[in-house]
Amino acid sequence: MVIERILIFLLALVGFSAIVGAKNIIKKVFGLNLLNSAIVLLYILEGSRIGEQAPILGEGVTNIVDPVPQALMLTAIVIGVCVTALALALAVRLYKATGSLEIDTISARLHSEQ
Amino acid sequence: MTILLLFLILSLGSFALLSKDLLHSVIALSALSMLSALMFTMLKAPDVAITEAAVGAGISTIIFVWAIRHTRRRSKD
Amino acid sequence: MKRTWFIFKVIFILLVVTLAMLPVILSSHPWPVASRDYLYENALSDTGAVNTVSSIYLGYRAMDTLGETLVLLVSITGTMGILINLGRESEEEEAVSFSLAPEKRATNAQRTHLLEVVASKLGPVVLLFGFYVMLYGHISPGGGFQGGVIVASAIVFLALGTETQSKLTNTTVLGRIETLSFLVLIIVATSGVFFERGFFGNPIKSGSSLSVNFIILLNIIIGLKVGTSIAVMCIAMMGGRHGH
Amino acid sequence: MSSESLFLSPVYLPLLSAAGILFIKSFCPTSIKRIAEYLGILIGLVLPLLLVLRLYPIVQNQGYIETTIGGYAQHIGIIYRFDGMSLLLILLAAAITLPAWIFSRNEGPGHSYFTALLLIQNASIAAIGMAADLFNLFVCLELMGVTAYVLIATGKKANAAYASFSYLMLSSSAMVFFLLGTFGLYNLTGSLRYEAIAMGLETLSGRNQYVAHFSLLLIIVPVLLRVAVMPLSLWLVDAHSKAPHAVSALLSGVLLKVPLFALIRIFSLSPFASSLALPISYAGAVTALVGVLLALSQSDAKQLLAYHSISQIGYIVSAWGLALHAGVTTMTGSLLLSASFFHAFSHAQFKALLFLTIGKTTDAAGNRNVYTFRGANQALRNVGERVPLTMLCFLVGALSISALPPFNGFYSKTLVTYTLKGSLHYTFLTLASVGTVASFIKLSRIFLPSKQPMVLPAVKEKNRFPVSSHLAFILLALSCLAVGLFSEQMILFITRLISSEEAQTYGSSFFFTQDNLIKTTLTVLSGIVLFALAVSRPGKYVLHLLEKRRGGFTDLFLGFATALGALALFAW
Repeated sequence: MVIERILIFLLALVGFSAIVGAKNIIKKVFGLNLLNSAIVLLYILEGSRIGEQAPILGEGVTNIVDPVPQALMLTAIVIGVCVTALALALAVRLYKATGSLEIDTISARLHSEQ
Repeated sequence: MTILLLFLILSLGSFALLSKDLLHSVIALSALSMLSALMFTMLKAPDVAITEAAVGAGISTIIFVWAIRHTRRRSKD
Repeated sequence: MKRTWFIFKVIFILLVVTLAMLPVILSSHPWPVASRDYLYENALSDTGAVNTVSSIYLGYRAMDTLGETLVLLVSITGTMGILINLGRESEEEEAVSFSLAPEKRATNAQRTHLLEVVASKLGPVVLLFGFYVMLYGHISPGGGFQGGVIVASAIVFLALGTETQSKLTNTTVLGRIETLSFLVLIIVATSGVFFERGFFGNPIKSGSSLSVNFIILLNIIIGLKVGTSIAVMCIAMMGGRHGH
Repeated sequence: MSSESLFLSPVYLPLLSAAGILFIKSFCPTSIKRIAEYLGILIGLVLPLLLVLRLYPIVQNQGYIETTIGGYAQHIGIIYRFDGMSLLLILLAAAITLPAWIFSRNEGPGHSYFTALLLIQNASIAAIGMAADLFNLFVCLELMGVTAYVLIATGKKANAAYASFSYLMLSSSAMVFFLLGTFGLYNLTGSLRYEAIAMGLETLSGRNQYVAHFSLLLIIVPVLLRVAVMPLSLWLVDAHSKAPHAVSALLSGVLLKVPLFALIRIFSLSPFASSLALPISYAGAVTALVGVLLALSQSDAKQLLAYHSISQIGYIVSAWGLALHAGVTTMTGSLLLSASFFHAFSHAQFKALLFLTIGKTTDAAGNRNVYTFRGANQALRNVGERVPLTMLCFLVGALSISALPPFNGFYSKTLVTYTLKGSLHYTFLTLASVGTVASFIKLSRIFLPSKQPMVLPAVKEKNRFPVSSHLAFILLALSCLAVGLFSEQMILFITRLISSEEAQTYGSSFFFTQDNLIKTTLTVLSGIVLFALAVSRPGKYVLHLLEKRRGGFTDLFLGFATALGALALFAW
């Protein structure tokens, strides 16, 4: 149980380190994606600690898992992909403007333009 | 079993960030999404699994591929 | 020197974040059961949906779903705006076209016969499946959003597969469906106000067997909205495609 | 209509009109489209405000109105609670959005998508002000954030895309931490409702207490990030200075303050959270001083204004933090909170005015450098302005922010500093107001006539100065003046909404005491001295060194980590 959480935590950490440390802006967006999936995994994993059946009521269903985190994560996944799309569009725009994907080069070129 | 899947997910994620070819990273990420969808079904969350499969392996991949086609495939780090 | 300083900064950030996150992630508190038990007892009678996730997603917490749809709308608007700007900026790239007129389509060169046959045959099937997922969200896994995404991919298949433009892959038509369904979604959400049931209230009396229709209706509208808007975005992206 | 549907109208009416605008845009020809936009603004922005103001007596008597969205059981549904602060936030948003929208008709990104985005943003602001549910707050904050990213990215230059990208990366990764904090609290208490969380947190013990503290921390820091208190404020400068002018006005006028006042409810969840208010208020006081020093060192006009936003946010946050430290329900607490909101409101007005006028002026001349740009009036006349209204309105804004009577800035700043008297914050804020005066003398120099005849770009056609810009300027300038003149009623209005107790009146005899006048005169004089120092040779050297320091992308996260770490240390 603790091992699973630590693995998820490592996934989040890997994602966050890419956001902070990667030079390539598309890799930064990858990192954001990973960070998001780590949190989704955490919610779903912990939400299924109670109960044994999928939360679809029907004949013989008595012991369902907690459906609240699942519903929350549907929203979170969608918001995550929206932000990803926007970030990538911005990244493409930055590339077209500066001809580079490295964050430092982009920033330097934009500021020298001023 | 979940531990194994999580381990795979973690290594795919690390691969996506370490690979110098961004297209490989995208494929790794979409595989990661499929694995998490598998994990969600095992964890009794079919709704989330469908969403993750449709969104993570579907739309995100399309957008990522689009972005990479418009920019450069190689990454320096 | 600069490089070491950079690495030092990154390590510091990661360390702090680790310290802040670990107590929450490693907390050993047992998962609460109160909501689960409440939903097990009441979800079916409150909203009429067998799928409890659906009854939360479109019933109890429909406000979140509305917010999520709005986030999608705004981000797709922003992405499209940037796409159109990109198209304007590069004059030499005449291939950038959002109307997908066949002669202008940059993808033509990359299309193969195989892709056309497979995509055009697969498209309708996927479309059907998308509507199935959309309509049966209240009793089985799935729902408006998921179905919408599948519908979007079906539309993309059709756009890839057919040489000529059909009504289904015309971005103007899709855009119209999108705005129409968005308007209907907001009107349906507000309708409760006039039925004395409050914002996002189910205008159909709860407890009756008809009350689930509200969720089905919301599923269809959200599905159409999501499907068309994502399809418009993807088609615009494909139209602007040109390899290096 | 029941009061429940009445107070939710700021959420659904803007959405309805946004949907209507988009619908008409895609179906109908252009002529109707414009009418639809005007109608949409009327229905989505003005009407809900009027409806909500009708609830004023109810809020004053009962304190708040509560409803569950969709009429489900309280236990599981999303609760929206309308109280005085929600009303004030809706008022704030509408008061700034309207002039900004009018300005954008001719100057900014004035297409119908922009109008729809503004309306959606206003709906999200109203929802943030009312939500009493943690996850719904997350969704609304994300919605507000996404609209902000998109609005910033509508700027024509690639700089705007960079600003938007870095804000997006920082803010949305911070929101993931917010989600983690929500996870922690849900795990501990089994609910997302504020009341249930507060009750659940009381019964915790031992190690779980720590988990609760860290979860709260993970929730509070991302929200403070949007407010831009000092270590978290690096993103603001780029975002505010690169965005289109109308958007800049909105960003610093509304979007900085809404999360701050929404945070009050989260702070009331646990006594631990309110103990965090004190360090945050100290951070605010430091922010006020450092922000103004950095503002003084800028050469870019809009960046100077952006640093000023940081500095003024410092004022607001320090009063706000002390208010929460004292407890919102106590006498001092509610007075501090009212002062804080009053300053937020007047800052929104004059800063929007400044951003719009400076934006218009610098666009007319094509020069944003404060050191080289002179003869702004000539440049404006060149684009068709007959009467120097822009300069007059700019001066109103500059006098307001320098806290001179009879404009609103004088009253709000005096009230804030009065309530803070005797604390360490007072010293910081007094020093900061000296810097404000100095930096605005520096900025006002652009309206001096230029010595050499301006080499003006040849005007292609005889264009007329857009009436809509003047209308927006005059609207904001008059409201600055009006809030100043009717400050007594305004303060009464705010305090009555914030606390139910009998409010004290602060008339002109309170503001125009000998002490205050002497202090204002001294501030202005020392501002002039500081300005003289700043333009002297050594002063210029120091300021140039300060300006050179520009944070990179990683530094944004460094600020985030520092804030998180500092508050975590405090929690221990």
